[in-house]
Amino acid sequence: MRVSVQTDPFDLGAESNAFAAAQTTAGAVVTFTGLVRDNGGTLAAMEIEHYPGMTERAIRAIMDQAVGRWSLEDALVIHRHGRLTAQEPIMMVATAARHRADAFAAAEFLMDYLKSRAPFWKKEIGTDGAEWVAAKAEDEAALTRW
Amino acid sequence: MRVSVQTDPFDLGAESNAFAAAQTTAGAVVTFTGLVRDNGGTLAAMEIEHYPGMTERAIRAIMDQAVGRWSLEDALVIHRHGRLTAQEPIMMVATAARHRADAFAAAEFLMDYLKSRAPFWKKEIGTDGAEWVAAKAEDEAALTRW
Amino acid sequence: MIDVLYFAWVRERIGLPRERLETSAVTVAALVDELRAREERYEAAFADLSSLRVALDQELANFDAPLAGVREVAFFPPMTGG
Amino acid sequence: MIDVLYFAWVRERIGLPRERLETSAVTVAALVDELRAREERYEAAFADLSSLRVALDQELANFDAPLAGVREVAFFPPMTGG
Repeated sequence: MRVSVQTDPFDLGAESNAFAAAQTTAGAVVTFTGLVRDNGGTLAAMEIEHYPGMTERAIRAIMDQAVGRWSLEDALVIHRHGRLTAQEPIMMVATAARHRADAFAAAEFLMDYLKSRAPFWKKEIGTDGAEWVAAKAEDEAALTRW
Repeated sequence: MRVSVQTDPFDLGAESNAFAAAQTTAGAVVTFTGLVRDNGGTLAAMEIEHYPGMTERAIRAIMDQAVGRWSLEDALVIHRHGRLTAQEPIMMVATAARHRADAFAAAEFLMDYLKSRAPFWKKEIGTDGAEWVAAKAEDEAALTRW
Repeated sequence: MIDVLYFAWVRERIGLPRERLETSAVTVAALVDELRAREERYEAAFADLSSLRVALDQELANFDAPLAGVREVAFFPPMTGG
Repeated sequence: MIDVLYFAWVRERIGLPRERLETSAVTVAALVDELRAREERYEAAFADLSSLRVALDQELANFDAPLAGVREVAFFPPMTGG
């Protein structure tokens, strides 16, 4: 189970292939990739700040929870920080399980927790000013289903 | 929205990258990949039969349903037939949406329907004989949640 | 004339992937009865309808569906794709 | 002595990413009260505690948590990762 918190871009395809190729007992691989979304063409860049000491341990704690709840063969989290531009991949999650229900549920769980419990903060740099992205009530609410 | 029913292997990484790169308005990309699972090392090969005239139209009908139910920017289904060996990718689904909940739900829906409503049949060629894979009651039951 | 297709173990039991038939059956169920009456291998393939599915002109259908206007009937076990 | 870290708009409002403080506060809430009393920029950052989160030694905590033994306190808005 690999966690990478990095400024460099990652190659979704290469990561997906390496993750799938490493599996020997899994029948199902799910990936989620978050892309920088440009709402209406006004985004110049997105800046992602994080809490270096805490980030990786918070992500590992979330992964440990997922492993405890579902029958997983493997999991991967890559999350970038720093400056990104529109449509760049921000982060990805991959899960591998014998059966698809576990792989899907664990990937959704990881995403819901990464959204609201891993110490990252997004700032949208627009053509007319910068603004911190506000946490959404629905993201906090999403945690209650687990 | 692309559907490909093919005997050739596909490159999960290349397909994932091309799918993600084609998105201009999506913030979330989900992929599911099914791998040939070898239960206990007795699998020599898996043979997948399909119904050539019906397969692609059945998959397109399932995709149309997904597009009607969720806010999707794009979707992709690749499904192989013919002879495969252990841990080879059988098929993949990709979905792109503005928000992750739509991308996840549509990918799970596509998988549930592909499992039980697209005309493919799997035969496991074991070291001691061949057997058609039986449909699981839980796969049929999975459809009732949608 | 109607094309009848068989897949997976239905194909294996009957011993051929497709055939062209003359039939006066008005429903799928009636066609199944005609087939079962032909030979033992058909009887073996159609012994348990609950383990079979049918498609009419490449759309899933029920066994009580009418055959009027249908050109292609396919019989197969429940699908196991994905 | 305790390390106090600020992230995102909390950092921007206070104008620095971290500082080292002498405090006699026994809870996070008491530390926040000390900080708010210092200067207007702290008052601005801590005006609405419901829009803030706190971590003690890199684990999420509550504002009524004790500070005994804690070496690092971090204040930040709700996370927006993923």
